[in-house]
Amino acid sequence: MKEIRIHARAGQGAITTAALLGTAAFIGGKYALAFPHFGAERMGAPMNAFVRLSDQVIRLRSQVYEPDYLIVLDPSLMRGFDVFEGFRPGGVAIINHHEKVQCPKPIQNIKVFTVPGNDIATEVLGRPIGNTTILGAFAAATNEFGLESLQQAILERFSGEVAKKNAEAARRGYEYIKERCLR
Amino acid sequence: MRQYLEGSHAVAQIVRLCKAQVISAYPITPQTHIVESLAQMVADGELNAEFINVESEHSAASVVQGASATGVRTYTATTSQGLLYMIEVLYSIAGLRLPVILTCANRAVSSPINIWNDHQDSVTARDAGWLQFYAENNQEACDLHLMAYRLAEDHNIMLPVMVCMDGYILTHAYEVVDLPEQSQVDKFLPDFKPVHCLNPDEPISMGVLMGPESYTETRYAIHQTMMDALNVIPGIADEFEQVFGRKVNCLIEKYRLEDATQVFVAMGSMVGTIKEVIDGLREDGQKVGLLKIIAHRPFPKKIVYEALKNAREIAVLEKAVSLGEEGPLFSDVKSAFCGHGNQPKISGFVLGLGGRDITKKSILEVQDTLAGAQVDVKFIDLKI
Amino acid sequence: MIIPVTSKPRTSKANKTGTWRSGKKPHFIQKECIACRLCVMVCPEGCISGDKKCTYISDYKYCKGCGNCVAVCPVADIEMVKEEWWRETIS
Amino acid sequence: MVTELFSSGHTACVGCGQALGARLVVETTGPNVIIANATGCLEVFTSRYPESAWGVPWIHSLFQNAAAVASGVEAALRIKGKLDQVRVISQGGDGATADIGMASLSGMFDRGHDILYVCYDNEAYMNTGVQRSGLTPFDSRTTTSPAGKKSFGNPRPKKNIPEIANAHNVPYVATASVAFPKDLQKKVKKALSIRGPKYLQIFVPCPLGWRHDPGLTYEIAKLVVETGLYPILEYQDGKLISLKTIEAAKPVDEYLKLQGRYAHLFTERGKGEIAKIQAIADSNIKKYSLLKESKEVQKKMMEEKPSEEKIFTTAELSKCDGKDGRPAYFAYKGKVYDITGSDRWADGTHYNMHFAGSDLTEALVEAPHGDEVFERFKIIGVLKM
Repeated sequence: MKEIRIHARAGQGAITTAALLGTAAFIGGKYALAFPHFGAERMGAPMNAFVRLSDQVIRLRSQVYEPDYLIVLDPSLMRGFDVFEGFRPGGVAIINHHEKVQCPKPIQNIKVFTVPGNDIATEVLGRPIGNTTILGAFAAATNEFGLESLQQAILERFSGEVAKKNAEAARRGYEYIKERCLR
Repeated sequence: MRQYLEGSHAVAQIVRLCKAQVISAYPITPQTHIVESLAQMVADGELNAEFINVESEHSAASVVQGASATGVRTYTATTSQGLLYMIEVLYSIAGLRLPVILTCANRAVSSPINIWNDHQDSVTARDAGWLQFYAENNQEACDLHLMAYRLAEDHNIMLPVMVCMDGYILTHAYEVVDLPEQSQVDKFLPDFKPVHCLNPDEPISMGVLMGPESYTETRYAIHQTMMDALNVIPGIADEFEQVFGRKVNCLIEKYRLEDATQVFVAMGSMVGTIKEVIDGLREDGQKVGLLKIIAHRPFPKKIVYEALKNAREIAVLEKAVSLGEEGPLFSDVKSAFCGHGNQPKISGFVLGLGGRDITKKSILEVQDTLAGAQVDVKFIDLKI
Repeated sequence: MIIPVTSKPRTSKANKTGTWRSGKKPHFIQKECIACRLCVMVCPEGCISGDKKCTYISDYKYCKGCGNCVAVCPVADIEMVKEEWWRETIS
Repeated sequence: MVTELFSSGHTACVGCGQALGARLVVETTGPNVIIANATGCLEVFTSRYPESAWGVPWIHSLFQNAAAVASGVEAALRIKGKLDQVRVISQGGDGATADIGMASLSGMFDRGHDILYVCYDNEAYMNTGVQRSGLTPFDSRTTTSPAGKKSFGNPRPKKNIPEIANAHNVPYVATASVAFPKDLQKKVKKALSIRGPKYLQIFVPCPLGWRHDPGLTYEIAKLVVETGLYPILEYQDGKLISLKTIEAAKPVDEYLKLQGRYAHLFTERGKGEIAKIQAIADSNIKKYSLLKESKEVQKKMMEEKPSEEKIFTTAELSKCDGKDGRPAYFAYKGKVYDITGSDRWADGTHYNMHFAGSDLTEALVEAPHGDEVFERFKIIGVLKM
């Protein structure tokens, strides 16, 4: 079983991102449990969403304390918050930022990919919302599910132009990792 | 058909498939996604129902009381403060023998106000004459709603049913859920035929004044029906399996109990976490098992005893406590051993109140305490 | 044993909501200001202060960057500016 | 000075109108007040343990009983003989006031408690995620009155709580908007000067629920009044004593198009619905005679104006706008002042907000100064009613 923690602010679509990730894994043949850590959060306040992926039914209901994967949708969160808490050795982190980010703690053979999700999204969607781009990058960096599963999940969730553009944004995120980071 | 859905939306789909005709809704976190998706279905013409936006939970229960008394299938959902506010109407609905179905998206109770999960709300309503089922996951929540409608409208029962699912942990969790086809539900769930209802053709008076000479028997009748339900449920569960092709447990579920000496007893979503811990302990040779209670009312006392009688140490874990005594489930489980020899050690544990996370460590702390002297009320993960 | 369900007054100030800004903040030019105090009145956080003309400023520990002060200023003496949060310290 | 009665650091959404409204109210009441607050956004974003934004004694009731809890507070103060030093406020959102709390509100009015009830009207249940309430406007989209193939959103108009309050013979009833903060604070002061139950309903935009830009809170709170959709009224003992007039009613589209909750109306199908909303605005304008030059308004508010000096009609006054060498006059409470040549009125405009040739009676309420600044100007006539 793999555990994922998503960091964002309320209103930035962390739950939709978790649900899309879960749906993509489900389409790819896995079981997935995606759930928010809801507080009485107001728009703008920091919050988390969690996902568990596995080949069997997922029963563990607690929050994620030692994530295998990290997704940080809003880099400004990293100012007052240790997003890398409990990050497992060998883990993979995807940070939505246009500047290089280092993990401040010495954890063995982790990979930290920074992807300019918002910039790519502005090109493709016309708005700086990099969630689906980051999911594309996640797919490429972790191989938990294929790009096609993710795009199908996006097409099921959204409709019309928004769906097509987000699917394209996901592909761009996927390519960004494949070309830049994994060569 | 297997789908990947949020728990609230899965339950809303089941209510649509069961063709509820009058739905009353008053918003309260974390129940809102259920009534919101029902509202959208009605707005899009996918569900032919009257969707009533009431001004409070007291009225939410009152609206479904009126509609059910007029012979239509109803639905409402609430939690926490809303459930407590409508409790007098819940007693009235049971007394009138109206088959209303209510989802409780379990949440802590004020004061202080807390919007996260525990079971303090629904246990408060356990004496009201409603059947109460607790779901471990969203598949079970869906199946229990299907069973709820069938049981409530069965002329041998004719009692309202409350399906409890943990707020946020289940209502807001996206999981794989197998939703049935309309044809399957229509086969399993016949149209609602009321025993008595408000109808000018036969203008009866309902909920009349009954004095000392006749009131007691109405209570006896509800209690007797609850006991009968214990025998009716298994039969309907078999029918469920024939129609939907999978088992549904409505009373209890035994997990690795066969040779268990140490047994955990619990309700709701924490059961999943306990099963994970049990598998780990079994791997290093410990004889540990779990008894999941699904029906808290009627409480299946006999089969609980049969399931636990060989255990040496029993830990009852619950997300509620009757302040000034002990956990309500703990009291119920202990009572199952009355009149039987060689009592095992039974300890009561309270955890997960107000949404405090129940981790594997919490369960192991329960096991360590269980090894020691018997305790009635041990708060786990206490910060004092 | 009593655990009070109470909070002390004004303790919300411990919660620096300035970190909520994401990319823009109000900049008080302090040139045209006529001290009409409309900005003070419409700030949802109540974190703008000043007394004489051209002395009004927002407390960036709390300002969430909503921009209503910019909308209300009759002499356009406040403008929204991009905020590079890497360098900006929320002191 | 950073405010001490409602401090920063509360967790309201960016641009929250309700936070603004609550701050303006409590800054006016001052420290000697006890607040009973219903469940809702305001309660949640100001009182997350161990913090509180309140600088006054404050208690969270439950959802439906703020007015009843406040009645208890008032009774206790009354028996302790402290009711003239410590005032009582009961407050909640539109749902807490007009739906679930209606019974306890009516009870409080009926018993005549010395309590100011403040309703922050953001037109839906925002704390639970934008569900329909009794004050949700017609055709506005919420999650329990959604737009769909067969629906344009909320099918019912807003309940009229001010008139329900008047029907209880409440001595003071008023509506306000956070776009007119001085008017709002003037009404809070007036309410506290009166004994017995008082009702104040404040229009407070909600960027999250109405899906508008957080920077537009002030603008939207102004536009709703200028379109006639939210009459700003003031009653004493059931009689209308003041209202905010509208220069020329702006079409409702200007207000609606800024908000995502009305986006579904800006479609082919939706056009007819916008006309229905315009009709609501028009009926408000007619019913409360909100338009500036409608005669009844002038007469009702200015009867006692006899004078033998030069009489100016509105038309004559509007010519004296100080432009191209013309004299610069303005009217205030029926008197006409000569401000020609004043450096603050260069070519007839004052900080590009006010213009010579017009009646500034109402505008002065929002000004940062009182009418003492007019003393140095000569009164040269009277405005004809």
